[in-house]
Amino acid sequence: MTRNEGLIFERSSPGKTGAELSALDVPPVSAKEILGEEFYRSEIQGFPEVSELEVVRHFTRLSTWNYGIDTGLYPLGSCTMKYNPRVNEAVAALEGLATDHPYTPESLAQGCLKVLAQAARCLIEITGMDSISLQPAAGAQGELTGLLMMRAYHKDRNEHRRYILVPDSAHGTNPASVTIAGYEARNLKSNDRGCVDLEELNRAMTGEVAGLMLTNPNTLGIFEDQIQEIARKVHAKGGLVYMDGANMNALVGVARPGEFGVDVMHLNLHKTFSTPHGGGGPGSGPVAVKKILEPFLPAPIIEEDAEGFCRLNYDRPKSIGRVRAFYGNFGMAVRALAYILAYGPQGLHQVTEDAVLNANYVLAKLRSAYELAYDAPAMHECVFSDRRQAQRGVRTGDIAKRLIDYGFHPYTVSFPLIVPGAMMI
Amino acid sequence: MTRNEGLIFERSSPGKTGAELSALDVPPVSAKEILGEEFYRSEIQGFPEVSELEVVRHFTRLSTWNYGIDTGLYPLGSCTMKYNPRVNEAVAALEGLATDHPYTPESLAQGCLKVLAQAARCLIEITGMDSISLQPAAGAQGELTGLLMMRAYHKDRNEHRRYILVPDSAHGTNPASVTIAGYEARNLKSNDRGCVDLEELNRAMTGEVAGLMLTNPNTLGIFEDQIQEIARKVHAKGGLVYMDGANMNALVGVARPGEFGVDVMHLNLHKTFSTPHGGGGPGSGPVAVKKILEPFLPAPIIEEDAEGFCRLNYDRPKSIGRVRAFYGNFGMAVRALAYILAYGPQGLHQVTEDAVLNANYVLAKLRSAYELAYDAPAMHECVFSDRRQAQRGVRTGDIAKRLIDYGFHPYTVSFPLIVPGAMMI
Amino acid sequence: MRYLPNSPSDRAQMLNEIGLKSIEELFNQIPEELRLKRPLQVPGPFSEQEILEFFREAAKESSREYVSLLGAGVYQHYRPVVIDVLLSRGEFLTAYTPYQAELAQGTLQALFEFQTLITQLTGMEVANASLYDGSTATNEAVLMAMRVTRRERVVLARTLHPEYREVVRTYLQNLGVKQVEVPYATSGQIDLAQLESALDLETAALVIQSPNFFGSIERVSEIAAMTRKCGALLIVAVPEPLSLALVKEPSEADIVCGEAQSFGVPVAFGGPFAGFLATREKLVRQMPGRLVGQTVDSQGRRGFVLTLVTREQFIRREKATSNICTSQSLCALAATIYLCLLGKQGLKRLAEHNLAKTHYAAEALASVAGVEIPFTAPYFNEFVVKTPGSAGALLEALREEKIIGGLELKRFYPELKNHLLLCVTEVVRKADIDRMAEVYRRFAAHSRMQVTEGEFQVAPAGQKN
Amino acid sequence: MRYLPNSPSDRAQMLNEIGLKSIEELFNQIPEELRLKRPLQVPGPFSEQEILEFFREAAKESSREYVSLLGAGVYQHYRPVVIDVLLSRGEFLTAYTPYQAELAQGTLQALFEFQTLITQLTGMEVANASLYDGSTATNEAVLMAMRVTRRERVVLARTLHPEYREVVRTYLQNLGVKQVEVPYATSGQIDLAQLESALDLETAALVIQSPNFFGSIERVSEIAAMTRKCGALLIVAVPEPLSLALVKEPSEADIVCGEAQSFGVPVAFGGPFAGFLATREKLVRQMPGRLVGQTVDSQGRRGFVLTLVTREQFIRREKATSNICTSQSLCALAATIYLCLLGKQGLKRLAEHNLAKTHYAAEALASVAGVEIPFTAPYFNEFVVKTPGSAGALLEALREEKIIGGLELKRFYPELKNHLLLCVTEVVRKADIDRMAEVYRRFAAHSRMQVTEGEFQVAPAGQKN
Ligand SMILES: Cc1ncc(COP(=O)(O)O)c(C=O)c1O
Ligand SMILES: Cc1ncc(COP(=O)(O)O)c(C=O)c1O
Repeated sequence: MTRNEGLIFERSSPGKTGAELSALDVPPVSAKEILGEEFYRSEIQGFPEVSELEVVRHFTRLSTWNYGIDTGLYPLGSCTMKYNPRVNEAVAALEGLATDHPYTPESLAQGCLKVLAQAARCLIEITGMDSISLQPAAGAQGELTGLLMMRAYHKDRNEHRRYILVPDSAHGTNPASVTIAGYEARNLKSNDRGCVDLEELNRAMTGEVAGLMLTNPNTLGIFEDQIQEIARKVHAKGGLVYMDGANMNALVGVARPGEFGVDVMHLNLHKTFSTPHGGGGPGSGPVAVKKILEPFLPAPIIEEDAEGFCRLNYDRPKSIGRVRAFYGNFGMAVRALAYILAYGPQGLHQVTEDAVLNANYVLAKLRSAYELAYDAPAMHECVFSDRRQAQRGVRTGDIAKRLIDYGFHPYTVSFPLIVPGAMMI
Repeated sequence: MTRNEGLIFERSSPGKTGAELSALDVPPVSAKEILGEEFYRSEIQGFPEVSELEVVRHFTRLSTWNYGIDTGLYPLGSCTMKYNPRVNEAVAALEGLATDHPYTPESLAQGCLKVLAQAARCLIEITGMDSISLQPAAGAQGELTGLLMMRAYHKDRNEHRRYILVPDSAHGTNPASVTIAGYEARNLKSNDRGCVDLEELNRAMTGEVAGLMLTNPNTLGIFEDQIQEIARKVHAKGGLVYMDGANMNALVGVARPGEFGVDVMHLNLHKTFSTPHGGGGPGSGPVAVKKILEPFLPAPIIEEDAEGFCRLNYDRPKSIGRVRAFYGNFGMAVRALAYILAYGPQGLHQVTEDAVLNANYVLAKLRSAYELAYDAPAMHECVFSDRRQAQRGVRTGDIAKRLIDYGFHPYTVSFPLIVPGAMMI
Repeated sequence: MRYLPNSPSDRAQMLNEIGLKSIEELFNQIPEELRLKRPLQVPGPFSEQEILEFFREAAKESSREYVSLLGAGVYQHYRPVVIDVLLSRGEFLTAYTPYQAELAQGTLQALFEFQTLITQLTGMEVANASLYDGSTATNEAVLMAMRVTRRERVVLARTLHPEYREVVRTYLQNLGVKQVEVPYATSGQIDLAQLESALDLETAALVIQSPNFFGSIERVSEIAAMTRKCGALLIVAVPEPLSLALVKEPSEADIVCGEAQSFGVPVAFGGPFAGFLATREKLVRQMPGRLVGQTVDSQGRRGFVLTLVTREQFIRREKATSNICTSQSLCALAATIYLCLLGKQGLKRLAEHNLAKTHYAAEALASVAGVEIPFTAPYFNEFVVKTPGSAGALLEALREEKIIGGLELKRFYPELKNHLLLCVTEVVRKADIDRMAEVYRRFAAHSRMQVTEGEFQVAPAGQKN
Repeated sequence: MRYLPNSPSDRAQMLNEIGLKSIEELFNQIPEELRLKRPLQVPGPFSEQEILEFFREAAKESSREYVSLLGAGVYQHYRPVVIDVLLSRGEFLTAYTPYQAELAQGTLQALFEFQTLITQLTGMEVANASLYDGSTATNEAVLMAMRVTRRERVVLARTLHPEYREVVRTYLQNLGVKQVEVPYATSGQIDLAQLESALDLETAALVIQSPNFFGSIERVSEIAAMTRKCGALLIVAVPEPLSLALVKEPSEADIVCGEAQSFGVPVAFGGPFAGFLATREKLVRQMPGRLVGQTVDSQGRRGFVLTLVTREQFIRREKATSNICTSQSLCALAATIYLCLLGKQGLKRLAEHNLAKTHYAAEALASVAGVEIPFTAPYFNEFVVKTPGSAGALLEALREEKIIGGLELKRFYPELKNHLLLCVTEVVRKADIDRMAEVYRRFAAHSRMQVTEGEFQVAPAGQKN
């Protein structure tokens, strides 16, 4: 259906409104008197004036211009897009969970605190790490938080290291976070299998390097099978291993980063744990750590006593401090927990199986038409190159737009950067 | 966006499901044993097996093929389509209102009963009638209920009348209801103003006629200004006046049928009172009556005592009986009441003003391009004819389809029947 | 006002363009003496918050804190969250009746799927796109059978829902149609001997319900054979169609009608619900209500339209098969979504849970001395209990434990004093059933004591069988 | 499992086409010794019903039956029903970040409208499409100011939200940036004399909050002049932007950042919220986060795209203006819908209601002997109260009346013992304010008595000023 829709401001006409207030039950006041000339504002210029009907219609019409998981497949690599269960939205909206103020006295906020504690417990079990903070608001903030903890760790040992190694296949947020954490990013070239090159690592991993930031499975959808060796090398030089957990969807229930040498990692609840992307957030990027990094976690941390009473512990002298006000995107933790509960242990394993199965099926079906960037079995995603098509002048971007014509959302275009004309599915 | 979507059955594959049950907390049983071979069914052949994701996606995609008030204007005559406030849906879904069973003991169902009583009170005030039943499930059932009450009234007076007069401009449900009520419909020709012809009425209104079924404003959007005279003539012959209240949107707060000779009428809560059309229902068609018809209302009726306690009174010896199980479409009464409360007295008047203003504005803007069926100021709707366009072979149906091409829902096509090539807006 | 998209200046400008000076002039058509000279006496205006507060207050005065064993035509089942999410999409919720097929393919295809699901459940060949509810669907089935057979006598089982019978009676009484009721046997099913004699060559239709009002499953095949013999149509009403996931479909019937409320439609104090009506292909032209058909557009693509509209009142007016116009599409859509979610296996498992819980409850109660399960026929999720003493007093005792213990049958069947109709769906927990049985036990012991002590008692516990 | 669209037979067929024999083979890449050999120890699987029950139980252990006077960066406002209805549309809820503009015009246009609304509210020229929250937006503003000025010293008002300051500290400590805090004056506003001496030519930015953490409105114009003099940028944080409907916009600032939670985003125990950041046109290239711009397609039709992405980490990697990627679009959408609904007049009226209730409450409390309102600057919907006796004990007393009486300030300001920060929005009723004042009165009387009787008391009521 044809739908044109202007800006909401264009529907505005003086005197309309889309919301009315209950009668004021206290005496009215003069804002001008109370605030005085200096502070009083009489009008927000340009602000819209429209009815409720027009608001509903405007945003309904706008929404029809969007693509979403609910309307079709999202064959995006790197950004796991999965079904966003509606019951998760329902529980996140429950009065009590959606309405408790973050400064509610602990004794009156046990419901929220227990949800956080339970979500934390599940995520620790899934990653095989020792402790976790749910404070970071998205993956990139998780990265930063992890890096700051690495920094605090080294500082605590009176070491001052300057560099973080980042493979060239890494997501752009990795090097960006490195900079904000006060480090310098050092590029690590991938080998011909698309993985970390051990030789390169040997060369690069010096005493000035604080650690390695690794994505596993990496952004090519390949499991870094030498991860133990990699970790050993990093640890041998006093460095730490950070894992970008954006691709945990390929591992849940099958392998645990805590068991292959990772010291600190983040998860994306809006990827692996089904919280909706919402057109670009909100997300949540919990950071899980090994014991050695625990003292440095952002404060507060949640502690549950033997009777099941939960408390926020602010007494964390070595903590890096806060990375966000309050306790992170609580509502996302609610949804992630609901997701985990819905599946249970076997179910989560099944999800991982299906993700890897689907990716390999796509790989098998498309490899005759498109060139594989690296010929390896896929984990949860696979990366093709437009090399063959490019010979006739058709590039990855063109193929993506053509998919749109057919009503499909395209794959991830031109990422990772190490693959020319990448088509990441 | 291009969206193809097959039947849900085409997505089915054995073993999938979109809902799982909680663990059974009683011992399992063998259905085959309990029911025996004679009654046991092993399978529903052809039934779909799909996941929750597929159900969400299927119906989301289907919905995008629909037009609704939330996506655009509905310039339909006769079927008042107005904004369906979302708060009405929220209150209808409240636990307690959405969950009480109709056989809940009265003392535990006061909330629902009070809502019904309050809605009834408001509708009586708006119509100026004396009493009301909320039992009929839609307008057509309201008509039938009213006709059966007319029948019961005459019978109670030992009269046996056979005919109901129905103007030729009437909606199809009117004559259809007449038949089901056991009457014969007699067609009443309209005069050149599109209204009831008093001469015709004089001729037709005999002692064998049970009553007149009138729509006011009529389906041409014209107020029957001789309504008092009409009623007088019908009453003089012992007949009753039924008013089809489908067009009450033009009268709320401005004039009350109870004050112009109407004995019985129905309302469409899904038109005048904003309950959503839902792609063809549910609706609700309350029937309001004057005192003389009260004994014949469908049982039960709701009574509120001085303390505000509500009871269902089944002791109604002259009642026509039930027209529907339980108490009608309760959920629609909730919404209609919410609508009335939102507006209040002035607001309801404003709605009527706006409806009539909008219709007259449309009339003024289009009269140079299209021929008016009857040249009179409009109430809440106006009817054009395609006469001019038809000369070049373009008919009302074609104009309607062209409006669709532009993303608009067309007007009501080819109704009322007395206007050739009607375009009812 | 927040719902109205005209601003004061819009109004002034429109009036101006029409050439009027005041809003009042718009109403010049209405004779002065007919105009209301005062504001309506209704409450309001309310803000959205005030509306919510008003109805939240009302919702408190409800049975929402109670466990309920009520069924009797309205069933509490768990409603998956997805249903309301999808129904709340404006394209479904706020759409008009799908007369303009191009703008309503979503509704039309969904209703087509509804019709298909209903035929699969009922074993019929065609189904319509919904009627008001189970009671009126049953009545429409009766009227349809009269049109088909051109006969004017209808036989109804007494175990057909009493309110359904009342609705049929209301409609038929004006058409001069003779109605005969057939009693039930000790099994709880229709009395076949009596049925035999009630049926004759004038009979347009026999209407039974299965599972019937007592929960007993009727012997549809046998009854169908008897009906067929005299040329009448067999109408089977199914107010609890979840039963059809485990109970043999009434495929020998001529019309199967019923109530789709069980499938994801809220209990909502009795409505809105969604009636259904399914029949054989050859009777489709006499079928009431709307029917969606599949077709192909000019480019060969599948599409859906309202079909056989010539039966309907727009065109046929007084000769229409029914006067129904607006029906219950959105509720039918809820049922469609529900059935798709549950699917073949889910619906069957759910029916098994209902069966298991119901039989667990029946056994728990039957184990109480003085309690009897009077009827012997197999049942699905409803059954009748004879109480040890006054049913009313027992219900009171249960209510004190926050249990609504079912429906007193004497309301509709005076001969069944101290009989309750109980329904046990998946939402009733074992713990609640046990709690209920405990109340029965205490109540029975107390009733016995009163007998022993010769005290006054509301209903004599000894008065059994 | 109900969320998974592969059936067992689908899986078998897919495996077959890939040429594998078992699901295990899919994981051959992962070294044997790294594979988890046991099931995860997490609860589940839960049915949908069980999930609802689980969280409903949790939701019971909450403050939902309490009246709350908490504000301090998170504000309870009434949320119109329409917001969640629109957010629940799958096209918004389940959409990806709008990199493919053709498939995301809905999100893009809505975010463009969000940006426009924020500029109108703040008096700035450009705004981004959301950051994580108010605290990180403030931090991003600081980092941005450092990029713009190429200076490495930051001055923060002590009346900036303590948790915002903590976040800034966390980020800055690793970059070796010097931070200075400026105390407050007796008015509750920043101490201008102290500020004067804190600012110098090394200063990248001054960060103030208005209304500040105590609710006091800051003299932005004066402060802006002082900041400008030394070439630093003025950052104004606005955690309660509803104030901007009545309080003069900080248009003299260089960056206005804050929290849009007040606009229709649930309190939700602290998140998800939506940070905003607005600035002058000329600084846009240093602005962090996404920016939606208006453009025109090949046929001249208006369209929207992510613009200036070259600042972002996809392309700039370690040189990006920020590492933020996924932000808070859906919350920004909620705020957009909210602001459109309220509109110019609605927002102003709402702000007036907040003002009226807050001042009613302040007067009600101030009328209690022993209670003091220590700060003198004008305030919007928050103010500080000095309690008659122990603030902790008073909060306990209020809690017994189901009132959460505000935030104890000593938690963040040790010098403000027995001071509470109270917030009174439109959702707090007069009756509740009166009830609260009554508790204060009783409590004050009791405290005085204890003094008179010379008994032990937690906090001496006489210890005033
Ligand atoms: C591999 C990888 N790392 C990090 C991120 C950043 O996560 P977020 O967008 O949640 O900040 C993403 C996703 O965008 C990603 O795919
Ligand atoms: C004038 C008129 N009368 C009666 C009806 C029938 O009402 P319903 O569809 O609610 O049965 C309608 C609407 O369809 C109508 O427009």
